[in-house]
Amino acid sequence: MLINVKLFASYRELVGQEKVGLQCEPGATVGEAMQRLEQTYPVLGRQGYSPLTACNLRQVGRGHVLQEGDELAVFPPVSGG
Amino acid sequence: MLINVKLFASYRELVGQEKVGLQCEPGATVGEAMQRLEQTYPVLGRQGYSPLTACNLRQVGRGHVLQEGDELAVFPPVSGG
Amino acid sequence: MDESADIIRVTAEPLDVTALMQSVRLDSSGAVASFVGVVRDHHEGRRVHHLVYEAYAPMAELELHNIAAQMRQRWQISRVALAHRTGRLEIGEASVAVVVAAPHRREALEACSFGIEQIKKTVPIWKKEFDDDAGEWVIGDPSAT
Amino acid sequence: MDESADIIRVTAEPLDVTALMQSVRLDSSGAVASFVGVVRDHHEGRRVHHLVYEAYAPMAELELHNIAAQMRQRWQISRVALAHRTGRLEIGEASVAVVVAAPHRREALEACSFGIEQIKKTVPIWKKEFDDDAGEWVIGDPSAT
Repeated sequence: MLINVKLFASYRELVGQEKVGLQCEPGATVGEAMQRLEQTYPVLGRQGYSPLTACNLRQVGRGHVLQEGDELAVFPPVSGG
Repeated sequence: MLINVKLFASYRELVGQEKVGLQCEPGATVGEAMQRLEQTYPVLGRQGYSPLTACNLRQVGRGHVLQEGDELAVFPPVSGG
Repeated sequence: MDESADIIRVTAEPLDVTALMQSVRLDSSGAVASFVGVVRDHHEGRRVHHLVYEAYAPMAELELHNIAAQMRQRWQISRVALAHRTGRLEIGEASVAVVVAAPHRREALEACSFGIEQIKKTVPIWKKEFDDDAGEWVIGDPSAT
Repeated sequence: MDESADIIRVTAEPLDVTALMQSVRLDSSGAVASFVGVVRDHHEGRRVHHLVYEAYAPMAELELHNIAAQMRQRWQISRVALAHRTGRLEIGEASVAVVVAAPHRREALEACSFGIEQIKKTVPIWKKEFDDDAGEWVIGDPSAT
Protein backbone atom coordinates (compact mmCIF):
# COMPACT_ATOMS: atom_id res chain seq x y z
CA MET A 1 0.00 0.00 0.00
CA LEU A 2 1.09 3.58 -0.63
CA ILE A 3 1.76 5.93 2.29
CA ASN A 4 2.19 9.65 1.63
CA VAL A 5 5.09 10.82 3.75
CA LYS A 6 5.47 14.52 4.48
CA LEU A 7 8.77 15.80 5.85
CA PHE A 8 9.32 18.99 7.79
CA ALA A 9 12.11 21.30 8.87
CA SER A 10 15.49 19.52 9.29
CA TYR A 11 14.07 16.23 7.93
CA ARG A 12 12.74 17.94 4.82
CA GLU A 13 16.17 19.45 4.19
CA LEU A 14 18.06 16.21 4.90
CA VAL A 15 15.91 14.30 2.40
CA GLY A 16 15.74 17.20 -0.02
CA GLN A 17 12.02 16.71 -0.60
CA GLU A 18 8.88 17.66 1.30
CA LYS A 19 6.84 14.69 0.04
CA VAL A 20 7.84 11.06 -0.48
CA GLY A 21 5.66 8.14 -1.61
CA LEU A 22 6.46 5.05 0.51
CA GLN A 23 5.40 1.48 -0.38
CA CYS A 24 4.59 -0.56 2.75
CA GLU A 25 3.11 -3.99 3.45
CA PRO A 26 -0.63 -3.88 4.23
CA GLY A 27 -1.11 -3.48 7.98
CA ALA A 28 2.32 -1.90 8.43
CA THR A 29 2.85 0.18 11.56
CA VAL A 30 4.36 3.67 11.75
CA GLY A 31 7.50 2.03 13.18
CA GLU A 32 7.82 -0.25 10.16
CA ALA A 33 7.26 2.64 7.77
CA MET A 34 9.91 4.66 9.56
CA GLN A 35 12.40 1.76 9.28
CA ARG A 36 11.79 1.59 5.56
CA LEU A 37 12.13 5.38 5.23
CA GLU A 38 15.46 5.32 7.09
CA GLN A 39 16.71 2.50 4.84
CA THR A 40 16.07 4.74 1.83
CA TYR A 41 17.41 7.89 3.54
CA PRO A 42 19.99 6.74 6.14
CA VAL A 43 20.75 10.37 7.03
CA LEU A 44 17.37 10.54 8.82
CA GLY A 45 18.60 8.09 11.46
CA ARG A 46 21.88 9.87 12.12
CA GLN A 47 20.53 12.98 13.88
CA GLY A 48 20.89 13.62 17.58
CA TYR A 49 17.13 13.51 18.03
CA SER A 50 14.28 11.20 17.06
CA PRO A 51 11.52 12.09 14.64
CA LEU A 52 7.98 12.62 15.83
CA THR A 53 5.20 11.20 13.67
CA ALA A 54 1.63 12.21 12.91
CA CYS A 55 -0.94 10.30 10.86
CA ASN A 56 -3.66 12.32 9.15
CA LEU A 57 -2.90 15.41 11.30
CA ARG A 58 -2.88 13.57 14.65
CA GLN A 59 0.28 12.72 16.51
CA VAL A 60 0.75 8.93 16.74
CA GLY A 61 3.31 6.55 18.20
CA ARG A 62 5.34 3.86 16.44
CA GLY A 63 2.65 1.20 17.02
CA HIS A 64 -0.07 2.98 15.08
CA VAL A 65 -1.29 0.86 12.14
CA LEU A 66 -1.29 2.64 8.78
CA GLN A 67 -3.87 2.41 6.03
CA GLU A 68 -3.60 2.86 2.28
CA GLY A 69 -3.35 6.56 1.40
CA ASP A 70 -2.56 7.78 4.94
CA GLU A 71 -0.58 11.00 5.29
CA LEU A 72 2.37 10.24 7.57
CA ALA A 73 4.12 13.40 8.76
CA VAL A 74 7.71 13.11 10.02
CA PHE A 75 9.20 16.01 11.95
CA PRO A 76 11.66 16.99 14.67
CA PRO A 77 10.52 18.08 18.15
CA VAL A 78 8.58 21.32 17.70
CA SER A 79 10.26 24.70 18.26
CA GLY A 80 7.62 27.31 17.47
CA GLY A 81 6.60 30.23 19.63
CA MET B 1 -0.62 76.23 61.11
CA LEU B 2 -2.39 75.81 57.77
CA ILE B 3 -2.85 72.34 56.23
CA ASN B 4 -3.97 72.06 52.62
CA VAL B 5 -6.55 69.29 52.51
CA LYS B 6 -7.40 67.67 49.19
CA LEU B 7 -10.54 65.56 48.91
CA PHE B 8 -11.21 62.86 46.33
CA ALA B 9 -14.09 60.85 44.89
CA SER B 10 -16.96 60.34 47.35
CA TYR B 11 -15.31 62.62 49.95
CA ARG B 12 -14.92 65.42 47.43
CA GLU B 13 -18.60 65.14 46.52
CA LEU B 14 -19.76 64.93 50.16
CA VAL B 15 -17.88 68.10 51.06
CA GLY B 16 -18.65 69.79 47.75
CA GLN B 17 -15.07 71.02 47.40
CA GLU B 18 -11.82 69.48 46.23
CA LYS B 19 -9.60 71.67 48.41
CA VAL B 20 -10.10 72.88 51.97
CA GLY B 21 -7.73 74.95 54.10
CA LEU B 22 -7.59 73.55 57.65
CA GLN B 23 -6.16 75.41 60.68
CA CYS B 24 -4.42 73.02 63.12
CA GLU B 25 -2.30 73.37 66.26
CA PRO B 26 1.45 73.19 65.58
CA GLY B 27 2.54 69.54 65.84
CA ALA B 28 -0.94 68.21 65.08
CA THR B 29 -1.17 64.65 63.82
CA VAL B 30 -3.15 63.42 60.83
CA GLY B 31 -5.64 61.93 63.30
CA GLU B 32 -6.19 65.31 64.95
CA ALA B 33 -6.55 67.03 61.58
CA MET B 34 -9.11 64.42 60.53
CA GLN B 35 -11.08 64.98 63.75
CA ARG B 36 -11.18 68.70 63.04
CA LEU B 37 -12.20 68.06 59.42
CA GLU B 38 -15.04 65.77 60.52
CA GLN B 39 -16.23 68.40 63.03
CA THR B 40 -16.58 70.87 60.15
CA TYR B 41 -18.04 68.26 57.75
CA PRO B 42 -19.83 65.64 59.89
CA VAL B 43 -21.00 63.80 56.74
CA LEU B 44 -17.40 62.59 56.27
CA GLY B 45 -17.66 60.40 59.37
CA ARG B 46 -20.98 58.85 58.46
CA GLN B 47 -19.87 56.66 55.55
CA GLY B 48 -19.61 52.91 55.77
CA TYR B 49 -15.86 53.07 55.19
CA SER B 50 -12.92 54.99 56.63
CA PRO B 51 -10.87 57.56 54.75
CA LEU B 52 -7.30 56.83 53.77
CA THR B 53 -4.80 59.66 54.15
CA ALA B 54 -1.67 60.72 52.33
CA CYS B 55 0.72 63.51 53.24
CA ASN B 56 2.69 65.11 50.41
CA LEU B 57 1.88 62.21 48.05
CA ARG B 58 2.83 59.43 50.47
CA GLN B 59 0.26 57.36 52.29
CA VAL B 60 0.47 57.93 56.07
CA GLY B 61 -1.34 56.69 59.17
CA ARG B 62 -3.22 58.72 61.78
CA GLY B 63 -0.09 59.18 63.90
CA HIS B 64 1.91 61.06 61.27
CA VAL B 65 2.86 64.56 62.46
CA LEU B 66 1.91 67.35 60.08
CA GLN B 67 3.91 70.44 59.24
CA GLU B 68 2.85 73.91 58.12
CA GLY B 69 1.82 73.85 54.45
CA ASP B 70 1.55 70.06 54.13
CA GLU B 71 -0.81 68.66 51.52
CA LEU B 72 -3.09 66.20 53.30
CA ALA B 73 -5.08 64.03 50.86
CA VAL B 74 -8.24 62.34 52.10
CA PHE B 75 -9.78 59.58 49.99
CA PRO B 76 -11.79 56.36 50.09
CA PRO B 77 -10.19 52.93 49.50
CA VAL B 78 -8.94 52.91 45.92
CA SER B 79 -10.99 51.32 43.11
CA GLY B 80 -9.01 51.92 39.93
CA GLY B 81 -8.07 49.33 37.35
CA MET C 1 18.04 49.10 32.10
CA ASP C 2 17.51 52.67 33.19
CA GLU C 3 14.32 53.15 35.18
CA SER C 4 13.66 56.37 33.33
CA ALA C 5 12.76 54.16 30.36
CA ASP C 6 9.57 53.11 32.17
CA ILE C 7 6.45 54.60 30.62
CA ILE C 8 4.11 55.88 33.33
CA ARG C 9 0.91 57.64 32.40
CA VAL C 10 -2.22 58.93 34.15
CA THR C 11 -4.15 60.55 31.36
CA ALA C 12 -7.56 61.63 30.11
CA GLU C 13 -6.54 60.60 26.58
CA PRO C 14 -7.49 57.16 25.18
CA LEU C 15 -4.82 54.55 25.91
CA ASP C 16 -2.92 53.48 22.79
CA VAL C 17 -1.92 49.94 23.73
CA THR C 18 -0.22 49.29 20.39
CA ALA C 19 2.02 52.30 20.88
CA LEU C 20 2.85 51.15 24.42
CA MET C 21 3.76 47.67 23.15
CA GLN C 22 6.05 49.18 20.52
CA SER C 23 7.62 51.55 23.04
CA VAL C 24 8.59 48.89 25.57
CA ARG C 25 10.14 46.43 23.12
CA LEU C 26 13.92 46.23 22.76
CA ASP C 27 15.80 44.11 20.22
CA SER C 28 16.78 41.88 23.12
CA SER C 29 13.14 41.33 24.15
CA GLY C 30 11.65 38.01 23.13
CA ALA C 31 8.37 38.51 24.95
CA VAL C 32 5.79 41.24 25.38
CA ALA C 33 2.98 40.52 27.83
CA SER C 34 0.12 42.91 28.32
CA PHE C 35 -2.99 43.29 30.38
CA VAL C 36 -5.71 45.71 29.40
CA GLY C 37 -8.67 46.47 31.66
CA VAL C 38 -11.75 47.31 29.64
CA VAL C 39 -15.04 48.92 30.68
CA ARG C 40 -17.70 46.22 30.67
CA ASP C 41 -21.46 46.49 30.58
CA HIS C 42 -22.16 45.11 34.05
CA HIS C 43 -20.64 44.92 37.52
CA GLU C 44 -21.87 42.74 40.38
CA GLY C 45 -25.24 42.21 38.77
CA ARG C 46 -25.84 45.85 37.88
CA ARG C 47 -25.92 47.24 34.37
CA VAL C 48 -23.17 49.76 33.60
CA HIS C 49 -23.73 52.51 31.05
CA HIS C 50 -20.39 54.27 31.45
CA LEU C 51 -17.67 54.92 34.04
CA VAL C 52 -15.88 57.99 35.34
CA TYR C 53 -12.38 57.60 36.81
CA GLU C 54 -10.92 60.19 39.15
CA ALA C 55 -7.23 60.16 40.05
CA TYR C 56 -4.99 61.91 42.54
CA ALA C 57 -2.68 62.26 39.56
CA PRO C 58 0.71 63.19 41.07
CA MET C 59 0.44 60.49 43.75
CA ALA C 60 -0.91 57.96 41.23
CA GLU C 61 2.12 58.53 39.01
CA LEU C 62 4.44 58.11 41.98
CA GLU C 63 2.73 54.82 42.91
CA LEU C 64 2.95 53.58 39.32
CA HIS C 65 6.69 54.33 39.35
CA ASN C 66 6.96 52.37 42.62
CA ILE C 67 5.16 49.40 41.09
CA ALA C 68 7.42 49.47 38.02
CA ALA C 69 10.45 49.50 40.33
CA GLN C 70 9.09 46.50 42.26
CA MET C 71 8.53 44.63 38.99
CA ARG C 72 12.17 45.26 38.02
CA GLN C 73 13.39 44.08 41.40
CA ARG C 74 11.49 40.80 41.24
CA TRP C 75 11.79 39.85 37.56
CA GLN C 76 14.35 40.25 34.85
CA ILE C 77 12.44 42.50 32.49
CA SER C 78 13.46 45.02 29.86
CA ARG C 79 10.86 47.76 30.02
CA VAL C 80 7.50 48.46 31.58
CA ALA C 81 4.55 50.65 30.63
CA LEU C 82 1.86 51.37 33.22
CA ALA C 83 -1.01 53.59 32.11
CA HIS C 84 -4.36 54.52 33.63
CA ARG C 85 -7.09 56.54 32.00
CA THR C 86 -9.15 59.20 33.80
CA GLY C 87 -12.45 60.91 33.06
CA ARG C 88 -15.49 59.43 31.33
CA LEU C 89 -15.09 56.04 29.62
CA GLU C 90 -17.66 54.19 27.51
CA ILE C 91 -18.16 50.40 27.33
CA GLY C 92 -15.21 48.77 25.57
CA GLU C 93 -12.71 51.53 26.28
CA ALA C 94 -9.41 50.65 27.97
CA SER C 95 -9.15 51.96 31.53
CA VAL C 96 -5.76 50.51 32.43
CA ALA C 97 -2.83 48.95 30.59
CA VAL C 98 0.17 47.03 31.89
CA VAL C 99 2.73 46.18 29.21
CA VAL C 100 5.97 44.34 29.98
CA ALA C 101 8.80 43.45 27.64
CA ALA C 102 11.31 40.84 28.78
CA PRO C 103 13.88 38.48 27.34
CA HIS C 104 11.71 35.50 28.32
CA ARG C 105 7.99 34.80 28.49
CA ARG C 106 7.62 33.70 32.11
CA GLU C 107 9.11 36.89 33.48
CA ALA C 108 6.96 39.02 31.19
CA LEU C 109 3.73 37.26 32.16
CA GLU C 110 4.41 37.07 35.89
CA ALA C 111 5.47 40.70 36.12
CA CYS C 112 2.39 41.72 34.13
CA SER C 113 0.10 39.86 36.51
CA PHE C 114 1.82 41.41 39.54
CA GLY C 115 1.56 44.87 37.97
CA ILE C 116 -2.20 44.87 37.54
CA GLU C 117 -2.77 43.42 41.04
CA GLN C 118 -0.67 46.18 42.60
CA ILE C 119 -2.33 48.92 40.57
CA LYS C 120 -5.72 47.85 41.86
CA LYS C 121 -4.44 47.81 45.45
CA THR C 122 -2.32 50.90 45.83
CA VAL C 123 -2.83 53.53 43.13
CA PRO C 124 -5.10 56.44 44.21
CA ILE C 125 -7.71 56.21 41.48
CA TRP C 126 -11.46 55.81 41.98
CA LYS C 127 -14.22 54.58 39.74
CA LYS C 128 -17.79 55.90 39.59
CA GLU C 129 -20.26 53.61 37.86
CA PHE C 130 -23.23 55.04 36.01
CA ASP C 131 -26.29 53.11 34.94
CA ASP C 132 -28.81 54.95 32.77
CA ASP C 133 -29.34 57.77 35.26
CA ALA C 134 -27.49 57.65 38.60
CA GLY C 135 -23.82 57.25 39.42
CA GLU C 136 -22.25 55.52 42.40
CA TRP C 137 -18.66 55.48 43.63
CA VAL C 138 -17.05 52.08 43.85
CA ILE C 139 -15.31 51.75 47.21
CA GLY C 140 -12.25 49.51 47.17
CA ASP C 141 -11.16 46.96 49.73
CA PRO C 142 -9.50 48.93 52.54
CA SER C 143 -7.55 45.86 53.71
CA ALA C 144 -5.84 45.64 50.30
CA THR C 145 -3.76 48.77 50.70
CA MET D 1 -19.66 31.15 23.86
CA ASP D 2 -19.50 29.33 20.55
CA GLU D 3 -16.09 27.81 19.89
CA SER D 4 -16.30 28.98 16.29
CA ALA D 5 -15.70 32.47 17.68
CA ASP D 6 -12.09 31.51 18.41
CA ILE D 7 -9.61 33.14 16.07
CA ILE D 8 -7.00 30.62 14.92
CA ARG D 9 -4.35 31.63 12.40
CA VAL D 10 -1.19 30.16 10.90
CA THR D 11 -0.13 32.76 8.42
CA ALA D 12 2.74 34.25 6.45
CA GLU D 13 1.22 37.72 6.94
CA PRO D 14 2.40 40.01 9.78
CA LEU D 15 0.37 39.49 12.98
CA ASP D 16 -1.92 42.42 13.74
CA VAL D 17 -2.13 42.18 17.54
CA THR D 18 -4.34 45.26 17.84
CA ALA D 19 -6.89 43.74 15.48
CA LEU D 20 -6.81 40.47 17.44
CA MET D 21 -7.37 42.36 20.71
CA GLN D 22 -10.36 44.15 19.21
CA SER D 23 -11.76 40.94 17.74
CA VAL D 24 -11.78 38.98 20.99
CA ARG D 25 -13.38 41.66 23.17
CA LEU D 26 -17.07 41.45 24.05
CA ASP D 27 -19.07 44.09 25.95
CA SER D 28 -19.08 41.66 28.87
CA SER D 29 -15.27 41.37 28.88
CA GLY D 30 -13.50 43.34 31.56
CA ALA D 31 -10.04 42.00 30.80
CA VAL D 32 -7.89 41.38 27.75
CA ALA D 33 -4.57 39.63 28.36
CA SER D 34 -2.09 39.06 25.60
CA PHE D 35 1.28 37.49 25.03
CA VAL D 36 3.33 38.31 21.97
CA GLY D 37 6.52 36.44 21.11
CA VAL D 38 8.97 38.67 19.31
CA VAL D 39 12.10 37.82 17.31
CA ARG D 40 15.08 38.87 19.37
CA ASP D 41 18.65 39.51 18.37
CA HIS D 42 20.25 36.61 20.24
CA HIS D 43 19.50 33.09 21.40
CA GLU D 44 21.59 31.03 23.80
CA GLY D 45 24.62 33.24 23.33
CA ARG D 46 24.46 33.37 19.56
CA ARG D 47 23.61 36.43 17.52
CA VAL D 48 20.41 36.14 15.48
CA HIS D 49 19.99 38.05 12.23
CA HIS D 50 16.57 36.72 11.27
CA LEU D 51 14.37 33.64 11.69
CA VAL D 52 12.41 31.41 9.37
CA TYR D 53 9.39 29.53 10.73
CA GLU D 54 8.04 26.45 8.98
CA ALA D 55 4.63 24.99 9.91
CA TYR D 56 2.70 21.85 9.15
CA ALA D 57 -0.17 24.24 8.69
CA PRO D 58 -3.31 22.05 8.77
CA MET D 59 -2.08 20.14 11.82
CA ALA D 60 -0.90 23.35 13.49
CA GLU D 61 -4.36 24.87 13.11
CA LEU D 62 -5.95 21.76 14.55
CA GLU D 63 -3.59 21.90 17.55
CA LEU D 64 -4.33 25.59 18.09
CA HIS D 65 -8.06 24.80 18.11
CA ASN D 66 -7.36 22.06 20.69
CA ILE D 67 -5.46 24.49 22.88
CA ALA D 68 -8.26 27.07 22.66
CA ALA D 69 -10.75 24.37 23.68
CA GLN D 70 -8.59 23.42 26.68
CA MET D 71 -8.39 27.08 27.70
CA ARG D 72 -12.20 27.30 27.64
CA GLN D 73 -12.52 24.12 29.67
CA ARG D 74 -10.20 25.33 32.41
CA TRP D 75 -11.07 29.02 32.67
CA GLN D 76 -14.15 31.14 32.26
CA ILE D 77 -13.12 33.18 29.26
CA SER D 78 -15.03 34.98 26.52
CA ARG D 79 -12.92 34.60 23.40
CA VAL D 80 -9.46 33.47 22.37
CA ALA D 81 -7.14 34.36 19.49
CA LEU D 82 -4.12 32.14 18.78
CA ALA D 83 -1.93 33.13 15.86
CA HIS D 84 1.48 32.00 14.62
CA ARG D 85 3.47 33.53 11.82
CA THR D 86 5.40 31.51 9.21
CA GLY D 87 8.19 32.37 6.78
CA ARG D 88 11.00 34.86 7.28
CA LEU D 89 10.82 37.23 10.25
CA GLU D 90 13.16 40.09 11.11
CA ILE D 91 14.22 41.21 14.61
CA GLY D 92 11.26 42.82 16.41
CA GLU D 93 8.55 41.08 14.40
CA ALA D 94 5.84 39.13 16.22
CA SER D 95 6.08 35.37 15.71
CA VAL D 96 3.22 34.30 17.95
CA ALA D 97 0.26 35.96 19.66
CA VAL D 98 -2.08 34.69 22.36
CA VAL D 99 -4.96 37.04 23.14
CA VAL D 100 -7.64 36.21 25.71
CA ALA D 101 -10.70 38.21 26.66
CA ALA D 102 -12.49 37.32 29.88
CA PRO D 103 -14.89 38.85 32.37
CA HIS D 104 -12.11 38.93 35.00
CA ARG D 105 -8.38 39.52 34.98
CA ARG D 106 -7.13 36.35 36.67
CA GLU D 107 -8.82 34.06 34.16
CA ALA D 108 -7.52 36.11 31.24
CA LEU D 109 -3.93 36.09 32.50
CA GLU D 110 -3.83 32.44 33.55
CA ALA D 111 -5.39 31.23 30.31
CA CYS D 112 -2.95 33.39 28.33
CA SER D 113 0.02 31.90 30.14
CA PHE D 114 -1.27 28.36 29.59
CA GLY D 115 -1.89 29.10 25.91
CA ILE D 116 1.68 30.12 25.09
CA GLU D 117 3.14 27.19 27.06
CA GLN D 118 0.99 24.72 25.13
CA ILE D 119 1.77 26.31 21.77
CA LYS D 120 5.48 25.84 22.39
CA LYS D 121 4.95 22.21 23.39
CA THR D 122 2.48 20.79 20.90
CA VAL D 123 2.04 22.87 17.74
CA PRO D 124 4.00 21.53 14.73
CA ILE D 125 6.01 24.61 13.88
CA TRP D 126 9.81 24.84 13.63
CA LYS D 127 12.22 27.71 13.83
CA LYS D 128 15.42 28.13 11.84
CA GLU D 129 17.85 30.70 13.21
CA PHE D 130 20.12 32.62 10.87
CA ASP D 131 23.16 34.57 11.92
CA ASP D 132 24.89 36.63 9.25
CA ASP D 133 25.45 33.70 6.91
CA ALA D 134 24.36 30.23 8.05
CA GLY D 135 21.02 28.93 9.32
CA GLU D 136 20.36 26.23 11.88
CA TRP D 137 17.15 24.48 12.87
CA VAL D 138 16.17 24.80 16.51
CA ILE D 139 15.22 21.38 17.84
CA GLY D 140 12.58 21.43 20.57
CA ASP D 141 12.43 19.40 23.75
CA PRO D 142 11.08 15.97 22.75
CA SER D 143 9.91 15.27 26.30
CA ALA D 144 7.62 18.31 26.16
CA THR D 145 5.16 16.87 23.66
